[in-house]
Amino acid sequence: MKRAIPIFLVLAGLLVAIAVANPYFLEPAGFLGFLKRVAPLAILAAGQYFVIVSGEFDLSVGSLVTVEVVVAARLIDGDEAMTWPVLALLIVIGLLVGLVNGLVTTKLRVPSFITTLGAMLILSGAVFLWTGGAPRGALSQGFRVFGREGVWAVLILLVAVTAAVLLMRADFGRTLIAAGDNERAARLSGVRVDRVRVFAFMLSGLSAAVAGILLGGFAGVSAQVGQSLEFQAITAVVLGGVVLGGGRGHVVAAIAGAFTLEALFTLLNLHGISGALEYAVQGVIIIAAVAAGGLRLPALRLSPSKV
Amino acid sequence: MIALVANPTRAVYAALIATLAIGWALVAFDGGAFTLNDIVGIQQRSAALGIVAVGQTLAILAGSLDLSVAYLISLVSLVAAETMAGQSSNILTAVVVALGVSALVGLVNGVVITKLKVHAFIATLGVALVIRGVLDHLYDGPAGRVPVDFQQLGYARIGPIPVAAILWAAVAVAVWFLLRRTRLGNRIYAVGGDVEVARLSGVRTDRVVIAAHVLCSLCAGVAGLLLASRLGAGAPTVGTDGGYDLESIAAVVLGGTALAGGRGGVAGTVGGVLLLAVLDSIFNQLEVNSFFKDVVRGVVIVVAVAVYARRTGRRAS
Amino acid sequence: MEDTPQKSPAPEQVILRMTSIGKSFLGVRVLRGIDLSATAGEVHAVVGENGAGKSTLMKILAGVHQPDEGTVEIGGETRSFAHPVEAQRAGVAIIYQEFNLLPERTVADNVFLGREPTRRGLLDRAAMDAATSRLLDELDEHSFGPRDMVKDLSVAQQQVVEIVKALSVDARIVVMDEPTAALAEHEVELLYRLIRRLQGRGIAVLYISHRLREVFDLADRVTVLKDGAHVATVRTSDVTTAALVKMMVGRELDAYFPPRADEAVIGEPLLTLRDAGNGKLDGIDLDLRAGEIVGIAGLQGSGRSSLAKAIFGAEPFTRGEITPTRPANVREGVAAGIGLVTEDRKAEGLVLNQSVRDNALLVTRAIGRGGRSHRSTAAVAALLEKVRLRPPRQETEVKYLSGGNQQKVVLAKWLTLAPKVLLFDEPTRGVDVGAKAAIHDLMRELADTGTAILMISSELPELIGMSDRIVVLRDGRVAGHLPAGATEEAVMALAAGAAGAAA
Amino acid sequence: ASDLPPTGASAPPDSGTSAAPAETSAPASAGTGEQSEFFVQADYDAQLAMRTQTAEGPADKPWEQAIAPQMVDTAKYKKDGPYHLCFSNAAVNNPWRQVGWTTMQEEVALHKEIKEFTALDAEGKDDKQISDIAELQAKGCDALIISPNTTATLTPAVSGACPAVPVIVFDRGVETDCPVTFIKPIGGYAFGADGAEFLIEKVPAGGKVLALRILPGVDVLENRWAAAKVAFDKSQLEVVGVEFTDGDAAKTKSIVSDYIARHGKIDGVWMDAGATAVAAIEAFEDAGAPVPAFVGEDQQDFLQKWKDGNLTAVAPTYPTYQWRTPIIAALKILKGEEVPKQWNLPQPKITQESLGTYLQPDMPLLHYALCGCESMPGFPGKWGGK
Ligand SMILES: Nc1ncnc2c1ncn2[C@@H]1O[C@H](COP(=O)(O)OP(=O)(O)OP(=O)(O)O)[C@@H](O)[C@H]1O
Ligand SMILES: Nc1ncnc2c1ncn2[C@@H]1O[C@H](COP(=O)(O)OP(=O)(O)OP(=O)(O)O)[C@@H](O)[C@H]1O
Ligand SMILES: [Mg+2]
Ligand SMILES: [Mg+2]
Repeated sequence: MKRAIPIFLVLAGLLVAIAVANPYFLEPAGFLGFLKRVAPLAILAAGQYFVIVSGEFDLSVGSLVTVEVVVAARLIDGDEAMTWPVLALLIVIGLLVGLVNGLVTTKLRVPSFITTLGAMLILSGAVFLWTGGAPRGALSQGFRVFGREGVWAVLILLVAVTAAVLLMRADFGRTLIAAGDNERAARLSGVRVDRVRVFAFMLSGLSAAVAGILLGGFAGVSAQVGQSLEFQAITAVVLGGVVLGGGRGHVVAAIAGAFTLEALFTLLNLHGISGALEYAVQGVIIIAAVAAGGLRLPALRLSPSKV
Repeated sequence: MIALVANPTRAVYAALIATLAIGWALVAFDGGAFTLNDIVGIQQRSAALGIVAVGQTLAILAGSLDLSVAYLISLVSLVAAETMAGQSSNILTAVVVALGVSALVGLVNGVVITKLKVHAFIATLGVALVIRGVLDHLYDGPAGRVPVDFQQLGYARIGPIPVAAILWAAVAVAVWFLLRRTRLGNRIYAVGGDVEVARLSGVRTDRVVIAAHVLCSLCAGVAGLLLASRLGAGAPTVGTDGGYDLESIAAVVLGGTALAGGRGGVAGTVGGVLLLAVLDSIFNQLEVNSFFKDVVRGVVIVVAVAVYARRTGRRAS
Repeated sequence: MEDTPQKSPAPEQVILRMTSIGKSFLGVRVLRGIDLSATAGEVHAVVGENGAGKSTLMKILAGVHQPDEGTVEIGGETRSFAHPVEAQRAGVAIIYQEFNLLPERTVADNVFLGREPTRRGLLDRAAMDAATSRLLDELDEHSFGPRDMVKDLSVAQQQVVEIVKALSVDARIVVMDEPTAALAEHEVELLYRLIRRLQGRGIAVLYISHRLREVFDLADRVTVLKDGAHVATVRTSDVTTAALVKMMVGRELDAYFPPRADEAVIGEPLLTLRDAGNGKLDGIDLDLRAGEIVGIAGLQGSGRSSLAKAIFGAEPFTRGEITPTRPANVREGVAAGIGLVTEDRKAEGLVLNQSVRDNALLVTRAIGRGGRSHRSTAAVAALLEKVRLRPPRQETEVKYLSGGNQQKVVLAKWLTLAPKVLLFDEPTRGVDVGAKAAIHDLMRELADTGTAILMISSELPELIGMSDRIVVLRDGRVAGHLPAGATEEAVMALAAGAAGAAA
Repeated sequence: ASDLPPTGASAPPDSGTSAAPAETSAPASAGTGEQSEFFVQADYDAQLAMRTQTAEGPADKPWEQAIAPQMVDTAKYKKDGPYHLCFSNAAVNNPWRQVGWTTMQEEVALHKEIKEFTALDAEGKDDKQISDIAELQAKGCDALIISPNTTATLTPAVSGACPAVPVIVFDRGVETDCPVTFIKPIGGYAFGADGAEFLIEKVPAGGKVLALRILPGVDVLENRWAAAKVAFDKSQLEVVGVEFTDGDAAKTKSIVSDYIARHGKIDGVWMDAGATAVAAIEAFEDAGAPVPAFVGEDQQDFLQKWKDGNLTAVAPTYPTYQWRTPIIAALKILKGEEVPKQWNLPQPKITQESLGTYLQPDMPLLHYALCGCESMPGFPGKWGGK
């Protein structure tokens, strides 16, 4: 957890800067709005965290979010009665995609970068093949409540964060991180490495389903809803000090990474960094943050005990 | 080395031939025919991706990867076209400037990865964002003009063979030679195999990684020049629209190079790129929906890598 | 410590002089004020407990680490190396403690990595192959050639490649950091001969080993380090083993091995193998009984590790009768109460970035056994107390522990299982004298509480000292059984298949 | 969405979710900024004039009408049927293009004399479209229809094709006049002006207007904004912000929410494309603010919202029926009938009065009302309607 301290400092700094630039941010409605906006990315980051800490990547979440929204719109087609069955189906789709990603990665031994890159192509191709190139149908009001009403989004975020923390404290989380740290040692200690990894991918899929529900609810159907979310989620996790390659990092820090990223966008926006240069600033900050994490002062690291 | 690479390489060429045969049959069944023109089309189609993928092979072999190539290609196309400004006399300057910009970007990638110790994924993603910001800031759309002389690079043919294909072949051969016959090539394999071992053995590993990135970016730069010559202008979206970042990585891996580095080579990558291009050509012939293509591409890549994993897995056990 | 006035070597003969070397990692002092010198043709041993700083000192010499203070002089010139290649150029060759080879490359590629010969700017593979062949010949090594892939070589052959790699450098100083850890006795002999040859050529050899016998066999002088400080440099002829051990651990070790099991303690067989075999093993008959330590002897590659892994279920038996359970995979083995302390701690035993606590609880969590109480801080503290981890901090990341302490954590991991059968594969490899004794005591305690123990060790004195019974393997088969207290000669005769070996 | 350029739909590592305001650092009055380099006064004048001109051609078939046509002779292309038509499509990556592409295919089905129709999809890649155009030339097409992915960069390929085969370009143009005909609605200036003039009329003087654009650098979109800017600069309205949305609904909604929070009240919203109009409207609903005067487009979801919420709104259009015209033009050319050199199609706007005619509740929400497809045999099923 000590590794994660810098990200919380950065986040606190950004939040203060936002509050200074825009005092409305400190009002309940303003802050609620911020939380609502962060929720999908934070949930995706939590899902991505499980995969990354186990030593893998999930590049398919962006496409999966799009798939969830497009599928929901076509199946619900404005019919309120379909809301709950479709919500259940979306969760199942998320878990299923995660399951397939996980099985291909562990059983067929395809590097997850490739597995999920393939999944990204397949998912976005398949869903538009099905709808003929653009989303069809419409979401019901009941469906949209979750993303539109801030309280819901924040509530779901809270549940997700709590669940993620509890999972990482449980045997599952500890064995998952062990598998990411040293797969062989974990296996030889009786850890079902493949199974925990598959489960991690399923959690990532689940997080994409929930993020899809929130994003679809927030702004309605759109073909671009999931665009580049995978990169944002991975960036958030890495900003949180979680090491690509597995075995290191805390889930709360990964979620804080998502908050930091969103706060950064908000701040750049507030200060009117011109639309174009926004990306350049982002790129530099991401590199700088990760570099600073790697070259951190020894004092901030866990002090090794010399025995 | 040869024995090891031979497996996936042979596999990808076998797949290539099988795909050609099946494609030819399908197209014939559909009432069409594969003509010389289609073959030329395949060469044209694969040239830009091929050049980027050859460069990407270097980065991946060295245990790294480069997600910034797509934006770099756009940038280079613009820099080149603007420098040429329609004047044949500016071609040489433009090429030099464009390649200089590429090398610089590669240098930044390499230095961020090795000296700042940022994971290649994040480092090159960050550099990609920076280039994107610069592009968005400086350019509103296609800009510059490529003189007709330089357009020859993209359109001319020598006999039935497009100059672009020859350029690609030259880049591939040069990199193949570099990997097989030079110290740098040898060390790229070593660093990709195990950086720590290479370092302790006296290899200046940082330099090797930086060199691999500079070469990778130079290849992207060459691809950018080629695209500028095809388009007759520079375009700020030509790299990303082409999806050269992820597609070049997919082609490299399809060619049997291990994503973890240290294993594979250019021959496989060439096969991988050709396989993707042939698929594309067949899809075009059959007028297959582009979404269906994505599905097939995704499946092909995953299945291919699964097959390689099985083979190497059997060797190891 | 040198009492007798030393005939100081002529100045031009001092090849290496390291003075007042100090080094810290992450704010922790690992070395302070270390002096070390070596003269031409000298074998200079460096000994000390795990974590004493031996490897770190050598890595400073090799340019891997840069010292915080102190100077390194080579041939009278002060040098500072920013990169291993600079040390190499100054004539320092080193065989690292850990393997340092690329499995996917050929032997020749590995030998010349970083110093590839070129002709007209291009790689000269022919020259590389020829030079490698010559060096292999010099070493009398004909079992593999320069174009073989390193991953296809046995551990001992890989060690030979490491040695060839060091020799191929035109070195004035050769450092060997535990070169024999992976070698069998007869291979050690070969190494001895080689070192003598280097000596003859006027090369200074720095030799690190935990096996004191080798130190006395080879070294002219020995430097003792303790906790990163210089304790003494003495002539081997002036010191006894006991005195050296005392310098290393700072106290006398009275008995080397705990007493053997009482016949009465030994109980029922907890595991019986009859005619068991798999791809690497054949016709194995073996009983592991409660309270007994069975030692497994054999040469490198004789199948000892394979046997442990087969019993454990990691590379299961495919034939034969195994009672009561024949685990088909690791989880079945663990569920049946079998634990394996693997040969390679770091690669197979520990999750290095996790805490002591997480490592200790790994098995419990993996099989989901035991409730909350097993995972409580108090329960883990009790466990760490039991394995005598010092200091018993639960939150320390395991990678920061010394080798001996790491091994204790591995033990703790298995103790949570209350194992019926515990398999130890080289449990004290690279572990210092003090920790070694603690591990030996622990093994005996476990046996006394009714655990059946199988122990593999390449160090014959340890194997003989610990075992209640010895089983010797040869080529994947049981070559014979020996009672407690058998002689080293008897074991070697069986292991090597010498004529007339009694069973 | 009509001209959502390829960047919008492919997937570059795009990390922004919130807006990058062009001028927000000056909170008092953001203004409309400088006129972009894309503004061409002559074109602007011509397009604004065309809005009031009556089109020639059958009144019930706007896709066959042309405004101020300059006819060209096509006798040299005359040949006997049946015909093989070819089409190089930029992409089918957004609802506008999807509706258009469906409409075009149905148009082909209407003509028995077309024995073969070969279409290649460039997937939004310039380089692929260049190859596609080359490939199609070798297929023995009688006419080649091109919907260019970008303007400047496809010019060499189109120039290359012209000598070989009669070329018809539509939607985006190219920088050569070698095609036999270039088909397009009136254009971006007219679109932008329609919306801006509506706001100037409906919003009281001094009212605050927010301008939402997709992204910079696309000529058609730049033209829309340029025309609107001219209008706003002459008006009493205060443009409080000009923001880029990337055509992303979530980003649009966030931006609008921020503006509502910051300015308390927004009196009018101008958009350069209406695909995210509903998201923008929802931002007002969610903030509990009244929905101000709105400029959208002819997509069903917006029209529905307009009717349900009884909004003050207008919908300029970039009609999808323009996808019918190239087929008709190709056949005319092959039959030797003359066609306009520049085929300007009428570009109606939907107003409160005409809303009823265009709102089709049985069609998908993302359907474009001006498809001109209601009387085609496949309607409504082929377009996803009920
Ligand atoms: N790269 C490093 N980072 C942090 N600590 C290190 C590093 N390398 C070594 N140490 C620590 O320095 C101390 C000395 O380690 P070193 O490897 O030199 O001991 P050693 O005498 O070679 O032990 P052994 O007999 O086990 O090989 C140990 O406490 C070790 O944990
Ligand atoms: N790297 C290797 N490549 C091929 N065969 C090997 C390798 N290592 C061991 N073997 C073979 O596997 C069999 C058993 O090896 P195993 O490692 O079990 O022996 P061991 O006696 O435990 O040796 P060690 O002392 O190294 O643990 C032997 O026949 C040996 O030759
Ligand atoms: Mg050591
Ligand atoms: Mg062994």
